[in-house]
Amino acid sequence: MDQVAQYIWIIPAAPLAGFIINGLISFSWGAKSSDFHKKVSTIVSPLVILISFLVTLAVFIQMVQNPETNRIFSQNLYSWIKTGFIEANVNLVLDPLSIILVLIITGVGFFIHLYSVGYMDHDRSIIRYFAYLNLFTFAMLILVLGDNILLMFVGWEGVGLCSYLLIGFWYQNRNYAIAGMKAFLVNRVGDFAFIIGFFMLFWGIYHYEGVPTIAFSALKDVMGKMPEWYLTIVTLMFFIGATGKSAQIPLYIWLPDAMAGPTPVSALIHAATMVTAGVYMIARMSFLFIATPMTLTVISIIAAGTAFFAATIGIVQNDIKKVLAYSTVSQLGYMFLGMGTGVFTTGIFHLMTHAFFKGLLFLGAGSVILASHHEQDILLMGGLRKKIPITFITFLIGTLAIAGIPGLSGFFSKDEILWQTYITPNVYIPQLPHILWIIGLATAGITSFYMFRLLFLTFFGEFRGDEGALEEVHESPFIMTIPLMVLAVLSIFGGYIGMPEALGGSNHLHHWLSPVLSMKEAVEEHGAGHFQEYLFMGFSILVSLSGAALAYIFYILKPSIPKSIGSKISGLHQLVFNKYYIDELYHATFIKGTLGLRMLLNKFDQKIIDAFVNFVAVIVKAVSRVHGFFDRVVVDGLVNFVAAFTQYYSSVMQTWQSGMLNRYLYYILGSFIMAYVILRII
Amino acid sequence: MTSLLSENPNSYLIISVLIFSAGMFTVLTRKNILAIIMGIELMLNASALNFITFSFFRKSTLYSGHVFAILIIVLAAAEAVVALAILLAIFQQRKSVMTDDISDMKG
Amino acid sequence: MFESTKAILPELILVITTFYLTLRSASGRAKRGSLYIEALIGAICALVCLFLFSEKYYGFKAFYSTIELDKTAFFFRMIFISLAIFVIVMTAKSTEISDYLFGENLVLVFSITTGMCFVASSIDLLMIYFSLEWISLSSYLLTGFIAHKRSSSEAGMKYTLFGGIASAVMLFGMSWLFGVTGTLKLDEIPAAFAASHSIMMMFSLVLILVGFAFKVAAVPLHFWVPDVYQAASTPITTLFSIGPKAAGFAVLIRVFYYSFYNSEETALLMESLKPGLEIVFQFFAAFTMTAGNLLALRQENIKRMLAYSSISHAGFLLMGVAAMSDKGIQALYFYIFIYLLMNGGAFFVVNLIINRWGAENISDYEGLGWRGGSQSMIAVAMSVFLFSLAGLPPFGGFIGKWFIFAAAVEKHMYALVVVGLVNIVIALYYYARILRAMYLVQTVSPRTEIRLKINEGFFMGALSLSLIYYGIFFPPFMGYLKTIIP
Amino acid sequence: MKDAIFILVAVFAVGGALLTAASQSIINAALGLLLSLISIAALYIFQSADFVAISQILVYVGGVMVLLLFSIMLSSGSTDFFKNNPAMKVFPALLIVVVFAGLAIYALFSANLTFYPGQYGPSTREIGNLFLKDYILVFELVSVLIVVMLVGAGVMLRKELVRKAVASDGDSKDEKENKK
Repeated sequence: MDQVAQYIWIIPAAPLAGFIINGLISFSWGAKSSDFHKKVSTIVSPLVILISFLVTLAVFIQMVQNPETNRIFSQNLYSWIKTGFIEANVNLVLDPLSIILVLIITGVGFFIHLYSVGYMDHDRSIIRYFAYLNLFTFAMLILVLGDNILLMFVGWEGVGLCSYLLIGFWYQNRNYAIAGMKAFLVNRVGDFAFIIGFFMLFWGIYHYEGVPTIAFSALKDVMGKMPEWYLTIVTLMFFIGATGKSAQIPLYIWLPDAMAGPTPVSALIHAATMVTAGVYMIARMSFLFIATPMTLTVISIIAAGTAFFAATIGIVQNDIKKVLAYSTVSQLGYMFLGMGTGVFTTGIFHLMTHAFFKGLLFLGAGSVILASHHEQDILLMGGLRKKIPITFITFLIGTLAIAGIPGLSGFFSKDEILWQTYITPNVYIPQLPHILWIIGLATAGITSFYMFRLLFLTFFGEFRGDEGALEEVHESPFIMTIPLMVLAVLSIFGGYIGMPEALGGSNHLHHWLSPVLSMKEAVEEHGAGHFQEYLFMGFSILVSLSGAALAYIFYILKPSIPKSIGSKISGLHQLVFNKYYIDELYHATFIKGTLGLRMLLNKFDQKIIDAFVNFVAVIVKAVSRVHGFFDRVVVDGLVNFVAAFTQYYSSVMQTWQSGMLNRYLYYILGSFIMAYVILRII
Repeated sequence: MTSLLSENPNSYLIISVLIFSAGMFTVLTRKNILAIIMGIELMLNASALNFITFSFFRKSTLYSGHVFAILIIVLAAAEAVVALAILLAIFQQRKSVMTDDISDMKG
Repeated sequence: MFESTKAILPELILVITTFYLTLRSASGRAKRGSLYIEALIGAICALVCLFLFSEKYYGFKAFYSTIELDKTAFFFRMIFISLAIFVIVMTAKSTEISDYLFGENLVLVFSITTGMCFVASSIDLLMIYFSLEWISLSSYLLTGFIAHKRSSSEAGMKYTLFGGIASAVMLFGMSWLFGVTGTLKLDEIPAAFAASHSIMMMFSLVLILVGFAFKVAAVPLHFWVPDVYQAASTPITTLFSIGPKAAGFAVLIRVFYYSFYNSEETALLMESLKPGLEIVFQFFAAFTMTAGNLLALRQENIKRMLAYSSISHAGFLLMGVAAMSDKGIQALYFYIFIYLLMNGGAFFVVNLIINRWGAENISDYEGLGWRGGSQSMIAVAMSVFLFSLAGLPPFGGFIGKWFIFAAAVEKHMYALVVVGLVNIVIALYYYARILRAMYLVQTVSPRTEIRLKINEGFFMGALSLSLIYYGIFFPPFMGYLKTIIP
Repeated sequence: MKDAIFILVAVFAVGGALLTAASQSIINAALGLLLSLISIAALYIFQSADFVAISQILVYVGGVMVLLLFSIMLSSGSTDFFKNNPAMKVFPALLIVVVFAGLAIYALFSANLTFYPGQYGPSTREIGNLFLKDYILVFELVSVLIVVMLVGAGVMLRKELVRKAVASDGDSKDEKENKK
């Protein structure tokens, strides 16, 4: 074991410490906190993330130097639950898979923390904000580092909680609070499936393999005897859990609403890290998923559907953050499409590049919003590029990356997914790969279109807002632009570690991950075989460029076209603009149905203790006036009878406690005789 | 076993039981706290008598019973001191030493 | 001899501090603050010595086999001395203890702590009786010596008489036990058993049990508890609610479980007594937890309510004894430790409120959670303590109850388990009453704002966090407790 | 002869105890206790426990009894000496006591303990040995206990301290509450 593994505990511990510090400050002083407190908070929070990042980096360097067989570092902190039957350790593991995630979480997370310092500068509750953000980082790290499903679930729930807290951060606004609630409830559906999957898996392992364990490292070795049908159900359950957290059909609806939170939160949680937890979970349990082609097929279909579906909604959104939110849903669909092929590295690769460019885009959007004084409607923007040049350039880079323009990170990862989708045969539906590929390709075009639409509407053309508002637009402070620049650089070059061999790269990422992931052998071409790959690349480049060109025509050259098209197909436009009425559909079915329940829950929340007290009181106390009319109590039923009895007994006991010493003394000697008699009789 | 009562351990043990019972009766019935303290003294003495009797008749060389008896005497004295001190405090406050009058706290 | 003296170094330090404080307070010039610091130093020294030097003496029978300093004794001594430190901290600013009594109060706290330490390590009937009596006498004084307070002397008197009678009964039992076995040493007593003496034996055991049951405040020997807890100053109540009770359990387990029940030599005799003893303990446990809870239901005074709640906790502890198995005893030890944390914490908060507001009724806690600042923190900490006392996860109290129930289930004591479960529900009710007062009543009557001092905040935080810690990370501690059972 | 004295002593011991238990006057009860204690000392002498007997006389009769009598004098005040020791319901107490005594005596006789004839001789040396060897810890600690008890009991009765204490927080809530 390498020396450096001893320090793994610091990685989650530092954010936790940050949370505790901020939490205590926020809790003790709250609204009364002074500038000094604020300063402490703004220094501590990014600092702890930086510490985590540096430790991770140290481990990473060590890991790179080690031979391929010795790249798993684990640290057993604590034996958590230990019964004869099940053992769960708090065991932190850094292997080639988790370290990528940790680097993203802490690295991107650090810059987002830094950005937040500027973005949230004037917010009253900045300390609470940082407390939540640190707690989130901690939970996310636990999710990623945990070596068993239970620990992962702790992190899984933890990030859900933080997401809920942060979406509803400005809870004074009722809609925002409701958005938080919505996210929470929708996630609960997924979590429920996750728990079922977990229990089923555990039972199955115990039943079929006879080795009760929940540690990933151990699971991997014992799997084998479990029948495929059972495993399919288990993995499907886990996938449903993933759809909740990673916003796939049908549980994606919370993510667009989650934009109610502060923009850096959207960047960190709802773009770069938390929503990818589902992808990570599938990669972590790749040994289960690879054995169930059925599940993989389901994943592919749902993923492609999500990608396409969300992208179409993205075309007509006018809120800058909503566009990015639907784009996130769409990109997550891409990741799952990659996972569905069974070549899990593709999904992870896209996860990584997406974290860079989507983080960048969100932060850029935040910068735009801040610059234009909390205006989010892109129809009221325009021509901002001269006013906020740094934001513009970085945003442009992000757009190019996500649109799949060659040379930037998004191109490589997206292309890899499309290529693997095409060449991976499907055992159930032979044509499926081709269909999926076409959908993916179309999605790429749409993505390019709506992203450039966003870019053009925001930064080019004439300013469409109130007069004089343009004058007040100003570039964000340094502390916010630095993260933008760093992420822009990453968005450009981040893709090169996964460059396919066809382009002269060597796909480092694939080699890096393949020892820890169980997956289908990626089809690797040699020499002549590359032709087809080049062809497909050409297709996607073409599609991307045409999407961009279309956006250029629509929004720069002839801005009247969109309107006329919109009016011609107004029905379709309305349909898409209203997000296919999915929310309304859910509202009419699930929400209406559960609304009553939710109201109940709300009430329960408010009065939880009261209700509880009353409940017990009803049982125990309702009958305090029973003394005189014992009869009625008997009629009232058994429960009341018992309650009356309790109460009566209580008062009898109280009369015994008379304060009279002599009476007490009887009990000493009486108790002796009682005990003796019992002992003699038995 | 000799015929002499004074050399029969059972006579001592029965005396002890009787004294203990008398002490018990005292603490159960008397309202005067001083009387209750006396009852406790009787009960303690009965136990001490048991110790002496057993160490005399069971194993004559065993003197730990004597040590115990002396300890009982000492601790009984200490307890009496404490009890009487508190009693006097009560008397100063309430001008009474009857259990009826020190029953403020109940329920 | 010298070895023996070294082995009881912590107790020696306590005794020396006792004398030192006696002289200091007798001189009449000592300042409250300096006395407090000196006492604290003495107690901390004792604790440090305990941790540093006791490992060497595990299994050492000091002073001609009158005391044995085994791991169990270490565990209990650790609890008692920590408790003493805790209590000293609480007395520091207590308004219930006037400056004139402060020195003597500390003397008595040290005295009772020494007594409790000896109780936990005694293996000789004489030593057991002596140290139990030491605890009792000190407690009588601690209860009754606030001479100007009517309730104090009343409770002190009742306590004295009640305790005197209980110890007289126990003593009578001990005299007979001595007569039957001819020895005072606990480890020789089993060998001296003979089946023919079993009636007399049983008689004496039950009498001794009465004495121990008085110490642990088992029903029907609990009548002194509410009065004493209410009348004594709150720090002393904290001491009483944990210390003598734990000492009682230490000696109860040592005599009834380690010496008699578990000894191979008594196997034959115990074969006939075992079921009976178990039943007796079961009855004690069931009555104790039920009566304590029922009586707590209607209390308005929070100290009195906590007094009754401590009775019901004694019932749960007795359930661990009733199981008469290593697991039960282990769970009991865990519970005692957790009880130190949670009950100490609850009384810490009560003490705080009494000192700042002079208020000790449940209604005085109304709206505490909504006052903001330190007061909200107090309310949160109090909630943690109450939740733990009620036995809700994820706090230590839950784990304690869980293991005790597990031990009882293992011994097929289902009736007792059902009684215990019913009692948990009843207990929830009165703990929730305080929570309701703190959080659901938002009408805040005007009171001075409480500002926590840094050490107070630290104490409360540490207690609540450790309750959560032991509620989640209990296995290592349970593992340790397994090793202390001989 | 020996038996005659023994019977006399035994009657005094039990009779004194009964007087304590049954007397309506607290003074008579105290005298009964005194009688019983002295007789018990005599019973000790019958069993060759001279040292214990002397301790009994010195500590009990000389110390505790005097304390008790003083307390009686202090507390009785003007009340009627012959009616100042009232009793509660006698019958249940009698029942408990009789059951207890019956059980105890039954247990005694069914126990079949083997007794040895006692050996007479001075016990002081043996007790001294025990106290300084086996029970030295108790011996030393008793002194600590007694000091603490004296301090505690003393502080309660130090008048000026009590007065000061009352003055400093005399109108404490507790007082008021109890007056209600």
